Amino acid sequence: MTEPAVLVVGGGISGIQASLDLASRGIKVYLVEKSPSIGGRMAQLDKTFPTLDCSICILAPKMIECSHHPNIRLLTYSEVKKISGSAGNFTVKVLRKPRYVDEKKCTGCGICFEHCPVEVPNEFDEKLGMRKAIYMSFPQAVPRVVTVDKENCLECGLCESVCQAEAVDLAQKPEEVNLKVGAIVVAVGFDLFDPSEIPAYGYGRYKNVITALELERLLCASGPTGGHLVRLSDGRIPKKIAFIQCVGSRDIRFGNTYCSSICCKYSAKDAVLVKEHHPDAHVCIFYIDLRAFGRGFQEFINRAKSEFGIKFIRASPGEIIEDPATKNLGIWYEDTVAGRIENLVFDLVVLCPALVPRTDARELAKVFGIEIDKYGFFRASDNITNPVDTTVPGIFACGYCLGPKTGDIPDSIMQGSATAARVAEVLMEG
Amino acid sequence: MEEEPRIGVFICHCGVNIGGVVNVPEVVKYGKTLPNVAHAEDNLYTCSEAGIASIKEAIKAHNLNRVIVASCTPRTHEPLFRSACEEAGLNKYLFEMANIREQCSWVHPHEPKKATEKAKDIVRMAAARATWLQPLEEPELEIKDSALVIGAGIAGMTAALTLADQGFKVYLVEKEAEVGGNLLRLHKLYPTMQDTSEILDPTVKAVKKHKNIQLLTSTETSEVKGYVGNFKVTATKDGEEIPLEVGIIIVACGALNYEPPEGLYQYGVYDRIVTQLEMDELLREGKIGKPERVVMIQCVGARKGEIRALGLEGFPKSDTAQLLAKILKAKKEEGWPYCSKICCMNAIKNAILIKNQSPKTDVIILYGDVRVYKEYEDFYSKARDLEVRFVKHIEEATPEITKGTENKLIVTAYDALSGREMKLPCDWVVLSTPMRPRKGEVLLARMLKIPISPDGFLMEAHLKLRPVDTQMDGIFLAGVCSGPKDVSESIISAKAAAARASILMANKKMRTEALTSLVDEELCIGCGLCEEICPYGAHWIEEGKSKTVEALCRGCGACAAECPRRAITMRHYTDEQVLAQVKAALIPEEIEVG
Amino acid sequence: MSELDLDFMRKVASTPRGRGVLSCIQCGRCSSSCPVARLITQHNPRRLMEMVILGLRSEVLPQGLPWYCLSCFTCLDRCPQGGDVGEVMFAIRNLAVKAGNVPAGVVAQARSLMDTGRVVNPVRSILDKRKSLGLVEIAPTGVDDVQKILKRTALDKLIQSR
Amino acid sequence: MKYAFFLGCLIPARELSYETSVREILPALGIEVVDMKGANCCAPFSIQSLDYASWLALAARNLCIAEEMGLNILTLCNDCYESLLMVNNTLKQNPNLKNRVNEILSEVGKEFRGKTEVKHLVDILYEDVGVDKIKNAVKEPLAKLRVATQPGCHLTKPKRLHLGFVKEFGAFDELVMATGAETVGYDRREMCCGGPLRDINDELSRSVARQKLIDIKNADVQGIVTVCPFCFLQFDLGQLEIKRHFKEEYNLPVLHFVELLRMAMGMKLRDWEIKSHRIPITNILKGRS
Repeated sequence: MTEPAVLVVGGGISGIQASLDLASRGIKVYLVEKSPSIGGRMAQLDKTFPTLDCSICILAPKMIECSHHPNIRLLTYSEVKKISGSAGNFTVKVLRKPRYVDEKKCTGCGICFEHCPVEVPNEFDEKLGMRKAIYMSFPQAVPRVVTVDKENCLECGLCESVCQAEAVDLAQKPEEVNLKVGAIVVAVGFDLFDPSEIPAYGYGRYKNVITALELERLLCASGPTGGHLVRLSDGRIPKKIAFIQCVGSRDIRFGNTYCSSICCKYSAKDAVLVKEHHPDAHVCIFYIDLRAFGRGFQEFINRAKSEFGIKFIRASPGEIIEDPATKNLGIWYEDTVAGRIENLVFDLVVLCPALVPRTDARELAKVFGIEIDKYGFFRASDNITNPVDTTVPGIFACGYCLGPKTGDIPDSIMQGSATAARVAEVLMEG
Repeated sequence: MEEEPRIGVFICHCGVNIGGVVNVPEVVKYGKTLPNVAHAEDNLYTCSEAGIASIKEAIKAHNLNRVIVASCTPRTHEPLFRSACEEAGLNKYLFEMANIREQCSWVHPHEPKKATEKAKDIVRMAAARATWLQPLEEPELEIKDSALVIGAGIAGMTAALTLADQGFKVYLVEKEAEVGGNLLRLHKLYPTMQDTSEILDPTVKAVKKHKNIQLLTSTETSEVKGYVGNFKVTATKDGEEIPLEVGIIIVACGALNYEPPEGLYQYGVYDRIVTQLEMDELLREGKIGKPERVVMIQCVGARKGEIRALGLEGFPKSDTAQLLAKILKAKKEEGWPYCSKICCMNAIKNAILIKNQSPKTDVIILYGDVRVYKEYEDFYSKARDLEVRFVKHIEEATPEITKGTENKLIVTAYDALSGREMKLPCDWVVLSTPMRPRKGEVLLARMLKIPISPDGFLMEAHLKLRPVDTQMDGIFLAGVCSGPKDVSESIISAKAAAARASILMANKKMRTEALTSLVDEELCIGCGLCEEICPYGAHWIEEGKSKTVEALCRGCGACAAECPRRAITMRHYTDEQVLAQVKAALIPEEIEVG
Repeated sequence: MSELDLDFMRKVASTPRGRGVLSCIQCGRCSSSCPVARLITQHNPRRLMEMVILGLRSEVLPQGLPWYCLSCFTCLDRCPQGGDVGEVMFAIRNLAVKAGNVPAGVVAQARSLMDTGRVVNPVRSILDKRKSLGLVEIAPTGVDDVQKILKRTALDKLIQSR
Repeated sequence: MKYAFFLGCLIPARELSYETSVREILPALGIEVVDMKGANCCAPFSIQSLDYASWLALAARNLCIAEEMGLNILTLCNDCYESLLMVNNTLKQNPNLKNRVNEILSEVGKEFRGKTEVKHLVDILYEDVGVDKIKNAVKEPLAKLRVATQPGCHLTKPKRLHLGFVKEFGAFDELVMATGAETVGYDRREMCCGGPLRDINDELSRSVARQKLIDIKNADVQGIVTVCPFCFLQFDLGQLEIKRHFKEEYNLPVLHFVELLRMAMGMKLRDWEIKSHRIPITNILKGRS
């Protein structure tokens, strides 16, 4: 017989959408998320293009709906370890990593992390901000419970002593959960290409060369700088900001021959946000081909140019050189349309790295027994006709783990819903 | 009023979004002083689980019977806070939201003092209204488990099949005699280069033999009445009217390929100037022969009327400078503002097909930007390997096409990257034209009461979060009627629409907003103005009195405003409620105590 | 047909070192990395690629354009498409040579190679110094073989003709 | 470790000190070299620019000689390295070209079999000998010596074509640091010295070298350390030429890496070797010779 339940792996927007659609369809959903909170990449963004909605503000209600929905069971800070069986009848072994905090007792009041003496860089803030060893990645985290990071914990027991709810349990053990499901939805998302692979751009060597995701955190009101866009080298307000497209994408050397599909658009968005923060800032976007395809984007780009005076230069810079004294950055580029080679100096350079498969994508593929494509993303059984089916019946995928399928949020949501439809079909057949 | 109003006020910092400007504690203090306010507090993020929890606790602890959250916009957050109230046993219509972010902190970031005062005003107004709030029951609707899909292109058929496979009855209406839509005209599909029929035929076969699908070809959707769960649709097949009763509607009416007007790029003036779609057909029929050269021009009638990404400051020094003077005079051509997304790949596909047919042919693609997103980049490389030549031309200098000797066409264009004029004798000119919305779409949209977006395509409920929903419950969008998509994207959107639709049908019931109009039959004179004004057809006159169909009413209030006898009140926006709010705004000292 | 003849690009692309021209997406990373392009405006590898793609044989081959490149391979190191611009330059120079465009310095080195098997030869004083230090003798080397090879590749004629 | 020694043209004809230093340090590091009898010029930039087939054949002939010796090749000059490495790998990867070349080589009774490897001295010191072993061999570390390094384009970049994408050249710096000297980063470090265009377009060649010198001067160093004889020429002799044409003096002493290593290993430079530097290196040698 067919198990009436579904496993969704990955609590990003795509996985959330799939879960909600399935749950409201009356299907039992187990939503497994690796990190302490659901929300995924979208939670890290400041605002979304082209409507400039506050990203977490439109996402949070969906996250909370997930945690409240009677048909959804959240398994955060957990990983899928083993899968057996076949379509209609999978058995899944999930490892629940110890939070060292009782999810049922913790109220997320935050007293514990006020007292925790250990400060470590916060992954959620792309390590630009600090968190404690007992922490909640971000204020809107779901579930609203803290997590102890044992790596850095001194086991001083302070948190334990201050917690009125008596939720802290440093002796907690990993726990294995076995689930029976009829279908599986994989939505594990993407990672970012490490720009230090391209030495000429100096990422990692030059403090004021940052990635677009780092910029999102710097722009975000709840980010490490409280939404103040400043230079990491000296806290000064950058007046000249450059965006560089195709850092590691459209690049044969790293095997990322694809276009990441979203960078041109979010750069235009970020550029506009930067202008809103500092109206007198000069913003340049260096691009090879300006890929503003899809609803409203061409129009948005036009506004960025005419209304906000953002400069788009058709160039892929050769190298960036830092002035050791001022920490300003000289960009060598050729304006290919004007046919001139120039060196312009900027205060801040934002690299737009390729979106690449998660580092653990290959092992995950093994766990699920699904194939990956030549880039290392999960392979759809047929890119045109079965875009959300993997190569294994009963296992579906949505979101960016399928590769840059135009890649932005609405696409991830559509794919999430589409997988919900496919799952429903499978469960009906059984 | 049966019981004393006991209002709880929750003021949100929204991180620094509000707290960074407005002095929230001060507003809380002020809130406590307002009449009927039994409790006031602030939260870092009221929408977080902690915030929700403290609302529930406060409702119990202070036995509140009204709740105000002063934070962001009801559009995204009201449902959340309402459900919080319900979970605490409070009717959700006793909740009131005050927007002190979009309407206050975000617009006055530099005037914290005034912003704080304004926030107080907003909260005071909310409290005044809350005092008059009434508990309301939401009407429950039956949802018929049958669907209407309008348009039998690849999206419509996919949506129909997805629903039918889940056991729902589907009426698939196609106004053409043949199903298949735009794919019927396509020869091959990128990037796989498989015959369109490989995908179309099995789908069509499946649709035709599926027991749950009733296919109606050469049929127009001539009338749509009713509302989510109970749409009463009239389909017209050669004069004969077919009544259909369905629970939901999926619109997949597709889009058209933009045909340039005669004369634009000499289209229709000279022979052998065709659109990509026409080239597709020519290639299928092997009618292009062995041309010496084919020139393709991108963005014909697309992305028009924009300032493009030319580093203008740079020009004075470059060769391109002289050209530019000439160029900027260039006439604006008619067209669509958006990028049609699929044309670059289509051009490359046809270029490759031409190269396969006659490798010696020189194929030149004049582009502004090569927008081969996602893995189509490899497709672009493949074309370059086959020696297809991509030339970025200066789009402002609309290429000119003239007749040359020995029956050649001559394209005159400007290479943007080496700044020179190019005269390209060629045998074929192919114009890459965008997808454009159907004209008939407008009528359909009006019938379905769904809005049309500025670019002419049907508008989704939320560009980001609800890409296949519409503002009308029970009506969904699939395929290119909501903007250009390629086949795989259309299929995804179709499956998504089906998924969203199936939720309603599977649940068989749904509740709708209680915010509807209420007619006082005593006062109503049956003049029928409300029936005329109502954009949703929720009003009509029966036995000389106006009737409201709650399920149709969207609570816009047009009728209430129009009614000469003030016989219509809006539930949840009664005159008392609104006037109390207005008073609170204008003469704070005279707030009525309910 | 016209200046914008496909054949020139074809010709370059068909030579073993010239294939890279087909990968070019005109991004300008080569030109903005090129040490020469920063010094003189005549040289711009990206533009040269474009000119090859456009088939401007008569602008590319006869003049100095092929001979500004240092073949330092910075471009080859930076090109995101693996276009190996520096390699394509050799393909272009080979064609320029066939079109009779060779700098004297290049011919001189080639002649020296033909006569002595070396492009650089020691002066008297160095030879004495080597002897005094007991270093291996530096004499013409493999000359016969070199000449046979150049004869076979018909390069000898070109060298003598200059 | 035994190698076929490909000396090239430039070093024995112009930079004896390079050769003598190499011949001194190699045995001390346990590397044995056998001179390649009858080897011809590697076929550098100029020849490659003339004709593809000629380049392959001329370089291949040298590879054949090494094959006959049954040894891998050790080169000192970056141009020799680039030429031989590229041809060796190209012919190994491409049977058709290999046949075509062997057809030409048959004229001179040789056949390319693809049995040898081409290695640059730097690669050998870094990979085969290893930095640690070199550190041990260093008797008199060159403390407080700030130098700018120029490993040279043809040592680092062509590898990308055949050995995959290589990141910057940390290797050479590690070797230099092994001598106790401090290497200082400077702008456009990986830029060319202008060497290939020497005698072909002297003016341009000079301007490129000048740009390098400007950048290096800004880094405030005591000297430049090179591997490639062309880089050496461009910087050493080049400074005199630039003085003549631009009326600029940089006074940056230029040292062959092997000279540096040799000194660190406690083997003094002889007087004529010191004098062979056109820009006096005496400041660097202070208290060291």
